[in-house]
Amino acid sequence: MHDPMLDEVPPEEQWQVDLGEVGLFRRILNGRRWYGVDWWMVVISSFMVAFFILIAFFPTILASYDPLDQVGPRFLPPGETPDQEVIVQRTDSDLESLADLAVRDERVRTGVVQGAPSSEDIRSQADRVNAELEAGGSDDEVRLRIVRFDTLDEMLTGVTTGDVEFGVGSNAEITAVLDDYPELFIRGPITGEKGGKSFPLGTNQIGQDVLSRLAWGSRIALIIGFTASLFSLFIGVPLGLLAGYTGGKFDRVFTLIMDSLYAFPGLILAIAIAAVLGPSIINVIVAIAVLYIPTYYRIVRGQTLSTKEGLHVEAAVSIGATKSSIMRRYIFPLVIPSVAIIFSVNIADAILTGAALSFLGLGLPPTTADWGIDLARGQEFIQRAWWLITFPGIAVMLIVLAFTMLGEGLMEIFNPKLRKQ
Amino acid sequence: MTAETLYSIRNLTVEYDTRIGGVRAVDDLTLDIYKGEILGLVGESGCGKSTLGKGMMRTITTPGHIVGGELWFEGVDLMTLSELEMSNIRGNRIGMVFQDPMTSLNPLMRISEHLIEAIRTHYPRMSEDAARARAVDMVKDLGIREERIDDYPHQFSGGMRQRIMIALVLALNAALIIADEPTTALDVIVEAQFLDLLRSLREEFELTILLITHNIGVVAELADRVAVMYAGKAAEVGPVESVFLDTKHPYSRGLLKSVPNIDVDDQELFKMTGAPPNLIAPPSGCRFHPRCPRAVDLCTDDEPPLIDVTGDGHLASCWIYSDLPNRPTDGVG
Amino acid sequence: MHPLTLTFLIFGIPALIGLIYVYARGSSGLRSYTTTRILLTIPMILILATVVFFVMRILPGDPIDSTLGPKGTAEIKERFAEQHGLNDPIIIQYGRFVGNVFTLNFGNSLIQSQRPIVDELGERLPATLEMIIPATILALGLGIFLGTKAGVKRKSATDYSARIFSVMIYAMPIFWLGLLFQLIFGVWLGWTPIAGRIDPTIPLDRITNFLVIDSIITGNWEALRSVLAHLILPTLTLGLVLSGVFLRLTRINVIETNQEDYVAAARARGISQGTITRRYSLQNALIPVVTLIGLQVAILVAGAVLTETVFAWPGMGRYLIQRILSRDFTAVQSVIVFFALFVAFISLTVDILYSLLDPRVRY
Amino acid sequence: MTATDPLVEFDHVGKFFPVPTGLISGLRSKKEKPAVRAVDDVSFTLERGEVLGLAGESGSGKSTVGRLALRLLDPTAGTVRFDGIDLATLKPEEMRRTRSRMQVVFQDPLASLNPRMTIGQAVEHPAQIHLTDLSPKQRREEVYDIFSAVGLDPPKYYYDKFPHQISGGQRQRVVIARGLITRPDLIVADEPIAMADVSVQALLLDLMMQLKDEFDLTYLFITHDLATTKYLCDRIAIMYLGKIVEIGTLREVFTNPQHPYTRALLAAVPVPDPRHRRTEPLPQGEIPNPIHPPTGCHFHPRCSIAQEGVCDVERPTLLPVRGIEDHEVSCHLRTGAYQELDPV
Repeated sequence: MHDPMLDEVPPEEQWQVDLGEVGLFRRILNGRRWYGVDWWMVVISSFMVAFFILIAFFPTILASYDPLDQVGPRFLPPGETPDQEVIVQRTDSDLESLADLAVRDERVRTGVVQGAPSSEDIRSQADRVNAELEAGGSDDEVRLRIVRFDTLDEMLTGVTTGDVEFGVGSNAEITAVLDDYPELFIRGPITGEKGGKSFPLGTNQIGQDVLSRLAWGSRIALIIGFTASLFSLFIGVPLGLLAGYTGGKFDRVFTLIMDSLYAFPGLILAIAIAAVLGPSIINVIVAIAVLYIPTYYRIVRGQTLSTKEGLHVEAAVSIGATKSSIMRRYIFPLVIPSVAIIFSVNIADAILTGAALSFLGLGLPPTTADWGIDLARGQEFIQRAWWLITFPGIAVMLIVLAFTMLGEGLMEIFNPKLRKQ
Repeated sequence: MTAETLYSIRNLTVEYDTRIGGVRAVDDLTLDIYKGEILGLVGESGCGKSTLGKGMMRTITTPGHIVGGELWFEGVDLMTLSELEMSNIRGNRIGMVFQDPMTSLNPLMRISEHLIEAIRTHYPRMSEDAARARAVDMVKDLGIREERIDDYPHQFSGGMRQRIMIALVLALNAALIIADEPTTALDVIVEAQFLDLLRSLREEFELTILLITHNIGVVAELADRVAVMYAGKAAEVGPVESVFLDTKHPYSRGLLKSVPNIDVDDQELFKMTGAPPNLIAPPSGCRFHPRCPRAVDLCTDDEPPLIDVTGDGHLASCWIYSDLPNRPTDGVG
Repeated sequence: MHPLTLTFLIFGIPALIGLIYVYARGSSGLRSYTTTRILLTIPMILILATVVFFVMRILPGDPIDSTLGPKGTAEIKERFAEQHGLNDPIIIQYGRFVGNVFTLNFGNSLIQSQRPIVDELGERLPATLEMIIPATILALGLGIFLGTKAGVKRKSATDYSARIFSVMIYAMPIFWLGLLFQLIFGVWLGWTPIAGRIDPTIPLDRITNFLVIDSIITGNWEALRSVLAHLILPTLTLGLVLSGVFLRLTRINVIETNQEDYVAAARARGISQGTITRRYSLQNALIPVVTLIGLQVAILVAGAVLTETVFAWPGMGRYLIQRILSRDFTAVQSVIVFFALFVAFISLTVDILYSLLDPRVRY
Repeated sequence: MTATDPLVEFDHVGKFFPVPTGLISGLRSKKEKPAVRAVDDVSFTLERGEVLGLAGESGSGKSTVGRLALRLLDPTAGTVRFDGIDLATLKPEEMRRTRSRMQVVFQDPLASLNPRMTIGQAVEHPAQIHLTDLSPKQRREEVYDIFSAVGLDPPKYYYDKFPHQISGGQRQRVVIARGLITRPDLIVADEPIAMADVSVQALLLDLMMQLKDEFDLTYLFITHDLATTKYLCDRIAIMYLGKIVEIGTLREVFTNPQHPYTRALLAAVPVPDPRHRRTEPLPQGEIPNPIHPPTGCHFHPRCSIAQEGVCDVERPTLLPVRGIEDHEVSCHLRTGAYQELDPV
């Protein structure tokens, strides 16, 4: 029985002859009208992917600090200038800076408010000054006697009455009530620097800049994503091609192994491998790569099998082409587009798994600037610092979204079944 | 033969938008189907015959849509009906049979379920048993054993399934059956059996059948009247004997003579030049003029109307039969 | 009754009924298909067990050192090795290990508690299941519902929004979603507790370790309320992420079945769009979706591990992580093998279910 | 390889495909396993320069015969000889060389062309393999000549086109060109025009006739459409459920059909002439399930003249029709001992 091409939408091939010369770029452009959302998905995701790759290569674009240094106070909310610890003293006191106290032989009475971090900050500042003095050869030393007052007002009245020589407190709180104490004025920040730095995404529990860690984190994520996917691609694809084309025992054995691995929860396997190998970026990459070999294997084998059954391969055999040229020219080029699509979705999965491993504490060494680790550390302070878990999470989601949308859009465009309508 | 008209298509135009532009699969087509006749709709792929079938049922889905025209059926212009009113007519008054019997039935539903569902959709008041009884009668009428009514579609052969499709139409006493390439997917002998069945059913149920096919032999064997379509328009319409033996339109002549005929020895096949037209930018005037041996300037300028050449319903859209001075001459062949 | 056996009963019985139906009423094709499928799961489990066994052994890091830590003097280590048969040649250890796998006795945990692992699992498996089951139901319900809506009305607003939702959810790291829910519903709004299975102050005696069931049996309504409250966030987290996967699967399949001839034929018979979507598109689309549910179990289990870590949920996943971090060798092996059995069992049942659904296979 | 050897010879050839069953039944010994006898004890010869039509409905095994002739499939029984050589004895490298002398044209031109190769490359590839003495430039000239020969003018225009950019008819011309470039002796055409439109079919049939003389080819023309065989073939074989039921010259088979199935087929073919009325009664029922074919003569359940105890018991063999040379039929009532029982 025969069924001539009865699709009433006239066969495209006829006017393709005249319109065949539509330029590639213009065809991509007018593709928009036809593919709709999928076209937008691919375009937007390609820009996002490009952006992340750019940041991975040049993190300093966003990161103004080294991700590991402590560059500001701890738990500084995003965008806020730090509430500095300042010295408040009587207008008539001639105390210039902390160093002047070094010459005093007895302890200097310093007023602080009960429970504020000021006592700790002033003491660490004093240590810093003493270290400088000692380095400078002088054996003078700043010695302080910390006097704790219940409230800020009591402390300020203490300073005015001279009960304490000077007081240390939060700049914001003191300036708010300074008018009631005309005799007092704010000398300046205890560290001496002018105006505290604010951080667009705030600082974490050690005082590291969250934004810098995000920027450097993208480098780790992409390294894991690309290398793991390439690793599984270079093993999975050739195996899949060979199994699909040659069939027989080779195919049966490998398919059984790959199917068992495929059905097994990959993350558990990765956890086991990463845990035993120990935290290092190579081990994480190996663990994730092993996970995705079956994915490539299964899809490429399936594609090869269906292509092999195609008439054009049988025709190739009939013209006397060698096995290798059939593989190279008749099967491989038809399988490649789908490998590209799996590759992009696979990178997304690899990054997700990498972040999951570090979140579980099994991935990278704790010091590396990695989103998973930031999320894990952030969870402990979820009540206190919401931004610690929010921004790394958004970063992971955006990069994974970019690669998945790229894969999803391309899959929709290349999938002949869906294009039929 | 001034029979009563069952379905009258007036200036129907259907457009598909493809990546490369809008395509008029059916372009301003006017055609009447008389009550109780078998009208053969024949043409090559891309000529719009299948679209016409779907258009008559208003089941064209994106990317196609009906741009204009009227569809008069039993005194009502179907274009004015709401989707709900239209779905009452579909299946109940107009039935459709598709090409590939293998995929036209829901694999997860038994044959009885198909039939009962169709019957109760249009006659909700009918009880389950009554519907089943009617289904059993219908199936027996079409030569399918009663005990097989509860089997699943995959348990039937191609020929059997096509009969089940007919049963689904007849179960609702549809007045018009639109059969879109009903025999194309069948083997020669089963195809012949199916054509005999259609002929006997037409008598028994006074059916009107629109037979859409590319197989010119099938049309010659079964149709009372035939309409030859080319590039979305009707090239020639008329009683099957006068169209086959006294062909008027140059395209129909070429088409009907390029089919191998098993009854003719040492046959000389007619070889038509050129290829089907590009429907995005169809040729000006008569769409067949680039391939027509008789074409003159008039043909390239304006479109020929459908003229009644013989006076008794044998129409052709070709300038030869107009009375214009600069019309093309009709050397036979 | 040991909670573990109870859990096997809850799952085992329906699977057994399905199996009996297949062998009683199924066609010969179906029977041989099922026997093949069952025979195939055995090598599958064997392969996984072997992979796990050797992954543990050949990779660097001496388990005994890391377990006993610095205080492990030479002869303590020797006695410990002897006691756990770690000195026997590899082949014998492997033989014993495989024997254990098939007799479901996992030996004892290597470290301090030395409790038989089966008891440990008995406590933790019900916890994991209590979260996985509602999550899967949510995922299936939401995924299939949205997937069908998107598939039927292709290139419409619902289709695009459903696809954006599914891609976003797919890209959402499950542990981050958990943290977000904790932050929003736990910390800011304070509607739900953010960790653990039950409010520690409420006494509840454990019978099956399925706290929902236990609190119902013992009529302890206050405990029930607390248990349900604790269940909300983890189920939502795991359920939403999984629903993205089912949504995509259903959508693609519904689109494909919508293009089939039998849908056009039904429409030409005047069948209402509602019936067509339900009986023609969805039913046929569900067949491939059911087959793929078996494969999604792997994602489900992986998701559970992460959700348990975020919500401090004392389930199998968290137990595995703790055991790995504390280098408890045999426990890790047995949990992983247990997961393998769980995955193999589910995909086998799903396959049988698939063959019952599709008449072309049944007859 | 003597001059008188037929180009293609099938000697009691059989091809059986095992029916896929589960693991368990797979373990049973090989012989009991049910197998579909796609081709069952087929013998015929194809002379040089001849066009043999192989007609039959679906499941008749005609395509399998075509693939066996090209050794795209290996026979389960019997031998296939090409120009006197038993193809089974050729080593893979020798077989590859022989392929230049036998080419194939499939039904679906789009599916038989590699979508990723331009049609110029597709046609040039066989030349690269077999015409090794030509330089790349000479090879390209060769492709241009073949393009013109099959009516793809101007050749340079078509060289860089992809299959999806040309029409169905043009694609089939490319497939034919690919077969001709190595100047083969045999072309196996499996439903070559079935997917084309009526007008294009006529052009392709004419092209094939013209190329047969120009390149002195031999065709094995496989089709389900008997009308086309009448137009093209010298001899015709009718196949049913894996067996040849009738074989003879075109005139003989069309004017004096012997086998009931052939007569039914000829009667069933729709004739493009409204005055035509069918005379022969149609057989009932449909083609039986190939896994469990009917006993004796496979056609007996549907045959109007089947005799109890004869047709349903013994398997008929292909025997010459009495008094006529070059016309054989496989029916008890038309040849051999039971001829006298013939009711007609």
